[in-house]
Amino acid sequence: MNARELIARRAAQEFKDGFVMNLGFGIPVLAASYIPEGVNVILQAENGIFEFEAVTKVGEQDAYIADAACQPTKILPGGCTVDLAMSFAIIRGGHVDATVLGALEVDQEGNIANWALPAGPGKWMPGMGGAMDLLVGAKKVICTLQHTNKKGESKILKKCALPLSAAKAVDLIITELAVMEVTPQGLVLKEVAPGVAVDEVKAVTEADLIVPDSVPEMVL
Amino acid sequence: MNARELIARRAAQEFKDGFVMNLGFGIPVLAASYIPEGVNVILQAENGIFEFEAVTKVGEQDAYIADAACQPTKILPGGCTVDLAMSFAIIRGGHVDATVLGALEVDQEGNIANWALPAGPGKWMPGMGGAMDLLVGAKKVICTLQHTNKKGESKILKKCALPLSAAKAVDLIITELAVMEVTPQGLVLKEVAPGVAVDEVKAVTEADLIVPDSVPEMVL
Amino acid sequence: MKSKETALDAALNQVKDGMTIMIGGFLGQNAPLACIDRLVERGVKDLTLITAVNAYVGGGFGMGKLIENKQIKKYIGSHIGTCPAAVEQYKSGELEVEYYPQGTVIEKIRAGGAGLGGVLTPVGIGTLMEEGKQKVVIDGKEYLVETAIKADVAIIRGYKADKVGNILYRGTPNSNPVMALAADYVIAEVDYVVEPGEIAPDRVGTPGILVDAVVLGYGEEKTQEIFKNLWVRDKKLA
Amino acid sequence: MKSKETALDAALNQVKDGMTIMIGGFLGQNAPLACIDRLVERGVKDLTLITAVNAYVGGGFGMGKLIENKQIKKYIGSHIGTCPAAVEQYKSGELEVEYYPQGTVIEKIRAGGAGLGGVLTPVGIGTLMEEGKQKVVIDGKEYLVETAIKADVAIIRGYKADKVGNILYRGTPNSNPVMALAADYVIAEVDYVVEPGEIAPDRVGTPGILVDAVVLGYGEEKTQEIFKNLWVRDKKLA
Repeated sequence: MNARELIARRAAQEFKDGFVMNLGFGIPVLAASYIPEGVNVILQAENGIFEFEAVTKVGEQDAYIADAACQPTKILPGGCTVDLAMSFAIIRGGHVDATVLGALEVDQEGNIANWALPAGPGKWMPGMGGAMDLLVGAKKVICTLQHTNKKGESKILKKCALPLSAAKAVDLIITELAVMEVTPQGLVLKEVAPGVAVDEVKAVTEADLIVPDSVPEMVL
Repeated sequence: MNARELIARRAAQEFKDGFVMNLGFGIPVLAASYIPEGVNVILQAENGIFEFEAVTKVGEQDAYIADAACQPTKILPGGCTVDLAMSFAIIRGGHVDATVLGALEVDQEGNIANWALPAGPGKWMPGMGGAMDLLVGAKKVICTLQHTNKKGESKILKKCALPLSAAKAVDLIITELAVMEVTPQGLVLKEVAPGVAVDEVKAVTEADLIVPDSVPEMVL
Repeated sequence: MKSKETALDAALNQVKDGMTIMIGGFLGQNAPLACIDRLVERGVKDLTLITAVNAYVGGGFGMGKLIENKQIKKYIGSHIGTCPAAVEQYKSGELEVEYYPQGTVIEKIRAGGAGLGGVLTPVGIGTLMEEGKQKVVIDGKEYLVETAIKADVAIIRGYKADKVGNILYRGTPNSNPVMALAADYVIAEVDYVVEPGEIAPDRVGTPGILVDAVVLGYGEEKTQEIFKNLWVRDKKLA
Repeated sequence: MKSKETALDAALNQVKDGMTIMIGGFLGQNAPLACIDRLVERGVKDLTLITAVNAYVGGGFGMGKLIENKQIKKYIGSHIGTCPAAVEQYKSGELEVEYYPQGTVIEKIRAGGAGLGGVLTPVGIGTLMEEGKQKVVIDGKEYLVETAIKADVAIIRGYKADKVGNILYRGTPNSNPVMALAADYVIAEVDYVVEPGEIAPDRVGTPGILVDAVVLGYGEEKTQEIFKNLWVRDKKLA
């Protein structure tokens, strides 16, 4: 199982029956493939759909219905469409139970940076899209990301260096090595990936990790 | 012709073809009966209808459609319904060309008091309803009222005494005696009612009236 | 899928003494009449009522009964004049009244439901509405800060609901769709309950995720009769 | 009744060099593609573009063409990453970019159209979004003042319009209904123009009074084909 799949499988366990959820692109969408049996969530596409699924077969598409990635989409029974103001009123207003999204960096206070890469002096890209609204509005924020960057440096920091998407917003961090929870006391190591030792996690984590006496392995 | 009818007939001349208009209860609604031939206006009911007319015959009503006075109502071809947030977005956003409404008092600066009658210390009634939004939002505000109160005192004042509905909002004042326009220079007497002398108007007007050399009679 | 269809009384158990409630409708029209009537029977009291306008003219109908029955401690809205009991209780000090322009009421509710702290409106500048409020100046123009409001329970009126709570409105939806955003518990009174999928996705006026309980009201036939009688009585129809 | 049906070029004559325009759609989907393509041909330039997101991924489609053709001086929205030309021009200094969170963009537009000075949002507190902005504290919580924006021209996409400009949407209306409120001149590109009365009053997503010109776009059949080809090309469909 590669890192992406592992993160996605673990993230899927955070999907609770009846939850309204908004999933970022990449690993979060992948997580939807691993939702546990008997758990039904209502997915939101922030362009204004509730309850939908991608269509991938020619002939099933409708040019007038696509999700927030412009993937042709089918609205499921019980689903509906709303305009963009309503879609974000619902997001910002606390009506989304959980969001799962990626990050460039996340820190032990729950700060998160996920939209701003340097593009020149005072310039940033690619833009936040709907992420900042989701981080502030969703009842639970689950951040999925690889534990380290390509250079092997920790993306789980004491303090984010890149411009923040939101301050103190993240509740749970899931990487290919560990599950960590942001608490008032600090960042708590909740689970390690199968076969990964606590010290291995600590070695690649810049953040101060609070390590309980016993840290269970993820059950995937 | 009684005072109400005279005011309504004169007010109707302010209805311009293609205007989106919102009419207060009483004389303003009556004015709609006297719209000149060839002039079509789009009426708004602030509870959320564009293009409607009252129905008064049993069997023509629908319990689900009524205007802002809860009069059973029929939506005309080209009409539509919107929710209350959209209805007032349209009002406040400057998308209504003109509103016609009554007043308790109006003054030479265009201030208007039309909702607050004393009901005890610091207490007022009956409430402003949608009037304050209309006064601020409508492109043109036409105020229709009797020139004097039951005691014969002027309702066209130097300065409103009752709590204001809006400051500097009124464009045109129509009474059974005169038409007056609020201008940067002050309140200008534009027309007198048939058979009414300028001095008669001045005698019952507390406001400072700017009287041009020639004041035409209303053509009703 | 758990159906949100709920018995009237089970839903109204959520409304407790002292709570803040929102009730949709405009002078009683497209208002949740069955829920209101039952609230009167149940006698829940000391309520703060948030609504756009007030009861149908003259009283004895819709939310007028709640006020006549002295269940409302405080009224928040734009107008009390249509409800004689509200006027009397306000004068006597039994009913507290907090006025906002109608467009402001609905924006305050929307802000509450949409996670905004409030909106900046030019409406009310230069009037009593300024009292005790912050102002913000933008490009030299003054605006009132009108803060968000929410309710413990919102009771709205739709025409049809599916079992997951999607609401289709008929006629003028008025304040109902906005109130559905702005309460901890949202009760939708409707004439028909249908299966998910029976309301086309683009006919949904309120997404089901906002609705906690769907209750059957008086139904279409009785609703038509109620308003016909009301309007005939008041000579609006002949 | 004057029909608002207008020839594409006659409507687009309203778009002049240096203007601020809003364009509806979400990554090109339910965007006014015919108007955009014609704006590219017409070559109007130095535009400020207000939009929720940006072009369909990879460019060469919809509003991406306007950027590739260097007709946009300034972009106001939430994301440029889907449009390589926008990223390049931003880096090189040719394109000015003003970012707002997507929910803030749509509220700013709504405020502009609804006569509000702005809204108070918690989104962006503690981030770069605070820069140069007023803050308001309500009950001890900080909010950013996000001010209203408007455009000279809004170009929106509906499915059907009647001749008085009432718009019926199909699928996801996204930013189109809000933009219709917030411009001096509103162009609605649709697939069908019908007589007044042919769209049921409660199916109207944008009231005709907000729309200045109704123009026919590529039509339903060609729209379906355009997206089928696009999605097949990009392996979203097989």
